[in-house]
Amino acid sequence: MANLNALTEFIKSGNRSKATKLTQEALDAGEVPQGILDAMVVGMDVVGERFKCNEIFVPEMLIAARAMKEAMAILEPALVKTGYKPIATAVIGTVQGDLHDIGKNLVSMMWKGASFNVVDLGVNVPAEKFVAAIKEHNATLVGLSALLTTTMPAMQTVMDAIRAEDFVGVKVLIGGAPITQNYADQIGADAFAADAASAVDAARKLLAN
Amino acid sequence: MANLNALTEFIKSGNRSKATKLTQEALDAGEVPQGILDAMVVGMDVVGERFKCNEIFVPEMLIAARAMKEAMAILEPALVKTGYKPIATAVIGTVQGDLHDIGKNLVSMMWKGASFNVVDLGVNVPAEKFVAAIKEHNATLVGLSALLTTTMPAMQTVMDAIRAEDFVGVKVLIGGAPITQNYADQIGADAFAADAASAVDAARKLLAN
Amino acid sequence: MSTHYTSLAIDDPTKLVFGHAPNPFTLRRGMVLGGGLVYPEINFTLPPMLIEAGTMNKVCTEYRQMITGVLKRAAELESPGVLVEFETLPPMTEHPDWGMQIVNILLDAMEEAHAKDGLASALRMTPNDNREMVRPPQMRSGIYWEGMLELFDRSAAAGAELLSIESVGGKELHDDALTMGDMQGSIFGLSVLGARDMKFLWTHIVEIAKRHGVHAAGDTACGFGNTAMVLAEQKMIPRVFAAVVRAVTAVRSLVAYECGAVGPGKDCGYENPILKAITGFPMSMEGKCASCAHFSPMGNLAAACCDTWSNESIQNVKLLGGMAPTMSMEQLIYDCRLMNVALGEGPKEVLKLRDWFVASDDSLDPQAYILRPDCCVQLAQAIISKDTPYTAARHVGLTAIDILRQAHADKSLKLSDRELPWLDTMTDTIQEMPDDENVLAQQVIATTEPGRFLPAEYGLTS
Amino acid sequence: MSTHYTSLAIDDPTKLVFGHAPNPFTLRRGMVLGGGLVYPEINFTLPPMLIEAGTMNKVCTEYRQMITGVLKRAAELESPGVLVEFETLPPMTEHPDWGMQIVNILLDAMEEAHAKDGLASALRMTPNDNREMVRPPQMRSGIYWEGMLELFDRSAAAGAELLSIESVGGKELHDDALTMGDMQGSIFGLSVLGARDMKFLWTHIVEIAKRHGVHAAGDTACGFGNTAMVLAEQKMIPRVFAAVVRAVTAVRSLVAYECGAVGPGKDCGYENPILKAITGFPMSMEGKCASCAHFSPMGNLAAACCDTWSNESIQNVKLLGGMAPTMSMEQLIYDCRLMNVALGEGPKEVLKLRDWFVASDDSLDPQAYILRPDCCVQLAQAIISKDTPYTAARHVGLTAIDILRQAHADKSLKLSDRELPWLDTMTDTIQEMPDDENVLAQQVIATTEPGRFLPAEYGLTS
Ligand code: B12
Ligand code: B12
Ligand code: SF4
Ligand code: SF4
Ligand SMILES: [Zn+2]
Ligand SMILES: [Zn+2]
Ligand SMILES: [Zn+2]
Repeated sequence: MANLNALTEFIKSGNRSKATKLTQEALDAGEVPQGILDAMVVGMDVVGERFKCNEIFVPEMLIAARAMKEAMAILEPALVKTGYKPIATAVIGTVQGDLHDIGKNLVSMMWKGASFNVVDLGVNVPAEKFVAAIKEHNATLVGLSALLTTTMPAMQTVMDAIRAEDFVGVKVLIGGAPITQNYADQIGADAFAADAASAVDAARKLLAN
Repeated sequence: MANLNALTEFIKSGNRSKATKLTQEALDAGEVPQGILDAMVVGMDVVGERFKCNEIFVPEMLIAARAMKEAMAILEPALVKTGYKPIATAVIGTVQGDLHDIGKNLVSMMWKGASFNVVDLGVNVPAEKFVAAIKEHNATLVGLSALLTTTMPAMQTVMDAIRAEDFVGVKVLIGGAPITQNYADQIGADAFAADAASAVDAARKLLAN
Repeated sequence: MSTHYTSLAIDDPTKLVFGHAPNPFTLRRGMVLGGGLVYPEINFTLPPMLIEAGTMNKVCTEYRQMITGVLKRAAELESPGVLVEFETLPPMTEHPDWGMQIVNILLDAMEEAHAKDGLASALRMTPNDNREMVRPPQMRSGIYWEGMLELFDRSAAAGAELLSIESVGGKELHDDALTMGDMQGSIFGLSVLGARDMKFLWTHIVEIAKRHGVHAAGDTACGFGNTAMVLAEQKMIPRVFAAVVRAVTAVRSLVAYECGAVGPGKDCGYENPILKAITGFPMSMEGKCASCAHFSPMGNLAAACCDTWSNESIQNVKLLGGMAPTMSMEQLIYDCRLMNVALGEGPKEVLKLRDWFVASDDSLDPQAYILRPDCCVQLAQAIISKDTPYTAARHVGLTAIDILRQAHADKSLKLSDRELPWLDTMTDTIQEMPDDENVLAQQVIATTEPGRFLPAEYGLTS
Repeated sequence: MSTHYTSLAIDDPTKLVFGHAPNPFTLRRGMVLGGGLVYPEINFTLPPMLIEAGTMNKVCTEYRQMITGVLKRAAELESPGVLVEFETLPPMTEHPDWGMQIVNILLDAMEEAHAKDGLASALRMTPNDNREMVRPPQMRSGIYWEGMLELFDRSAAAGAELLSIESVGGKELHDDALTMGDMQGSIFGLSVLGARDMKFLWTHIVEIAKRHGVHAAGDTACGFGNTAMVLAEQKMIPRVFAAVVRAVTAVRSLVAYECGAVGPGKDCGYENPILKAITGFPMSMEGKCASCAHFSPMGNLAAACCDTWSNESIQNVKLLGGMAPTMSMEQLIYDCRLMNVALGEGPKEVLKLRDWFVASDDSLDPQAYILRPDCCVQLAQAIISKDTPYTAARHVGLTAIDILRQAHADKSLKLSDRELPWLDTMTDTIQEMPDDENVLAQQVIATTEPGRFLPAEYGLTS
């Protein structure tokens, strides 16, 4: 148990080498994989909270995320054996015609920190590619980003393409500087989030429904 | 003929007494009523043009309109005998909840100058009152004004009420500071005009279709 | 209970400046109005949407988003304080419960920003004047009158520190006077009907403010002066006409202070510098940052004597950089910072910046011209030299015309050819008006179609 | 063909002011940039809508409405001139025919306003840089490169007098450097990749400008410096990091002038005052009037050395007073009027107003601080003291850090506790970087996942 508290701390401080080392030790000591994972997630949650409260910056958050990622690489095989599945698989991308990706990258990173399995399709992504990725990865969460007023309509195109399939339980969350809740309502997206931090809460809420 | 040119001039300069006197003389001299009317309308058109080109102000335009109105009072009985009907009857008003009426009054005045028969319902006008007035006056043109972002939706209500009747050939023109062509399209109005001067052109165009 | 001003609080034009008022006062969280700093005054409104019982949740969400956004930005930019104005929309005054829901949202957010970021702020409450929802307007009783007073009362009790209104008494005749270019009608609407209504109304508002220990701030002849200004900007009426109307509006707006208001006068009262000279109270003004709400010919000059600097109003729509009210907040703060830097350097520097604001606009528009600080003192003098609003109105109107004529003659103001004849027309009209306002009132009553206004509602007998 | 600056055009900070540039020049309708007047520079864009063959009619209608509205207001307010910037959206550069349709609409309206109202204006053409539409970006050939050059060429032929771009070379690595707080990555992206791309690109643009007798204006490291600024405003990265990135961006943007550009540098290049000190060319700036497009910590300070004053961009939506671009136009004109009044009074007064702009913001934000005119001269000096962009970048970065450290020490700049450690981190990083840029390049190539960028597109061999 004491070990796992320390693991939480190493994730928080972004100490990669200690975090991976401790993960391996915990596994060797026979800790339940889910318990180890929980300890990491607690660490990332704290980091996310600190970021929200303006106590740390993105680079510091990214360092924690990287520590988590490396520790996860060690934990994953054991987790999978226990039948573990990530909370959800998310597909994210910036819509066609649009090259802005910093905002999308931040969301993607926050989602990873919250233990989602994230497939990032990059920028300038056509609707078909979103649909194909949802199928391929059995995704239940889709994130669309648009920064240009003239690529906002491409979100509608993606929505139409997704709704044309008979996906069950696929939720779409949209964001980007020109996007509003109103616009989300208008194109039938499931939710809008104003920033990366609230994108995690919004995603969790969507998936809980 | 010379007489009628002078009549045009008196309308333009807003000379009430001379305009009425000349109208009477022209009638007495056996001029065709429609010809007399045309002479007046030409005068008002010039006034409207001058206003559009920023050569005169509204008060000057109103003075011309008043001269026209008084001359019309003399001409009308004769006109009616020849079977004349005004180009159209228009119903205009500011929608429910909204008290702004200067813009609407200007449109109403310009329409009168263009020889429309205008029924002004005032401000804060509920949808039913518009519908009733259209029926009562056999109006083919409806003008809706709204100046508040929160009374714009009342235009939709009026549109719905009008479309629920089976009026034939009733055209709706909307305007007011917060209104756009987009909004007109959205609520299914027939046209939008940005100011009083273009409200005449827009109305003529609608009625020509 | 009412003061009649017979001398000026500021008779030296070099003392009529931004940031300093002879009679400053302090708000609860420490902001001192007129005490050496100019504060931003932010106002915002709903995007296109309906207000009714079923949409009140959405309405509240909008206001919550707006207030949170602007206060956050104000804290980030370390504004020394923010005045928040809540100008209601008609249903919110008609249903004071709805209005109060929003008042509480605003006050809660302001309290939170104070607790969290140390941001000082205060709320100016401006119920809209619904009394003309019935026509002819019923000015002294009825549901609209009662709803308005209730909202004043409850919002003051809840924590609104400044009470204002943009009252409409007299406007039912003034609108036509404007479009007809009728100076007599304008003076009647403003100084006979308007002033009488103001006296009745402001006696009530001052009483409410006293009861709750808050401040009766001030009114604006917006429906008169700003309507004229907007019409002139749209080239509907002559600019000189709008300028003279502006001078006359000061007579009407003054009544609030005569009844006990202490400022700051409402942002859109471009006549406020004249009132600052008379009363010495701090004033709110708006100019270039209010071009979201209406264009104006004096974007800089309007700042010359302000104590708070406002955006008038902007609806909650998204712009490229963020929500529109937040954009306004940022712009106001930067404008205030510039003025506050000058204020920090002393009177000479303040005067310099003020004179630049003035020089920016005064020669290009007659209304800007008559609102130069020196002209404001002259107009203020004209007003206090007379005993009644009606006599003051005629006198200040003629004074304004003289100022314009003089300015045109010495080429410090450019007037177009089609404007010029209006100076004479207006002079003639004002000179030919009866000296006794009761005579005029009876004339107007006799020649106005019945149902346009109710003389009794203004204490007039017909 | 390219100049290397080894001395400053302005080495006395009191000469680095708004409205005057040592190397002014005159546009076709008589506007003199940097010659004693500050002009408004207006930019506008589409509201939410699609751009495709089927919507081009609607697109054109929007642009026609926007340009007509802003020019009308500028004429009414008697602006001495207007610079219009057309920053294209991606499909307009991809299909130069579409871009040209809009160019012609703008030029026609400008011609008409000149003929009818005597309004002087000129068009700045800014095709957007589509080269990263394929990833990894193809910088020196391909349909995106060709479409861009075609649009430059045809718009210059049609009458656009100033050519600009916000080029993106190096950004494919810089974005991550920003979010990782990696100063080495930032310097590499800006001064190795960025500078190389600029040299290639601007040699072409200058050649096009010469061919048509128009002016190659300038670039901006917007995708670097402004991304950093926006991220800092959103509290994503430290403000001091954004400030140092800004200093380094000057090295990249300078390359345009080394290749023959003559200004005015693009509005959103907050690094422009540094470049004005080096080159003496007029510069465009944006500040409080650009809060429609993004918030910034230097709404006034940004005006200190501007020759045109911009709103960056606003979409065509309706606000209470009119269309949003027209609102921007009015705001810009009033800000320019204020500066022009001071310019009319002489150098001492200009300096006074400039210093007020500076004092308004400099102590509250590190980026504002390093953009004080005296700091700009210091940074400019650091840049020209080195021979290559890479060495200049490291040197100017360290100089900026020193300035910040000093300012914090003598309390002229407030830095929060969590910002402070970043000063040391950045210093260490920069000092530990290899002296030879090729060594760094090989390190980066070796450690970057393949497919992120193509070294050959920057003339680098791997
Ligand atoms: C940086 C930037 C760029 C960089 C992009 C770098 C990159 N790799 O992304 C560069 C320089 C390349 C660029 C290019 C262009 N840009 Co640009 N750009 C910006 C800028 C300054 C900041 C954007 C940014 O990164 N912000 C920081 C991030 C963290 O914030 P964010 O993106 O808003 O993301 C947050 C939220 O929105 C949300 N979010 C974002 N995505 C998602 C997705 C989901 C699912 C969820 C839940 C949440 C979410 O969470 C994020 C984190 O909190 C904005 C200005 C602005 N005010 O936004 C202009 C802006 C978006 N760009 C604009 C323009 C015009 C362009 C160009 C066309 C310029 C040109 N003419 O060359 C090109 C277009 C390129 C293209 N084809 O897309 C305009 C858009 C105008 C319009 N009509 O819409 C803007 C508004 C600038 C302006 N004021 O004019 N740009
Ligand atoms: C004058 C005015 C008033 C006067 C109205 C006088 C009157 N009898 O109309 C008074 C003072 C009463 C007033 C009251 C209020 N007002 Co008001 N008012 C204005 C102002 C300054 C000018 C409007 C005007 O008359 N313009 C001149 C005319 C000629 O222009 P126009 O109306 O746009 O009309 C032209 C065109 O739009 C078009 N047009 C108009 N109607 C029609 C109809 C048709 C069919 C067509 C084709 C064309 C057309 O042609 C006209 C001529 O060219 C505007 C500001 C603005 N920028 O518009 C605010 C404004 C509209 N008011 C506003 C507000 C908030 C109010 C109040 C709620 C204030 C308050 N809190 O007390 C009340 C509401 C009263 C109510 N229930 O409606 C806000 C609206 C905000 C919002 N959320 O929408 C505005 C935008 C001011 C602001 N910046 O905040 N107002
Ligand atoms: S000018 Fe503006 S603030 Fe004043 S009443 Fe009119 S709309 Fe309201
Ligand atoms: S700061 Fe603005 S103008 Fe500059 S590239 Fe970015 S988006 Fe474009
Ligand atoms: Zn107002
Ligand atoms: Zn207001
Ligand atoms: Zn730009």
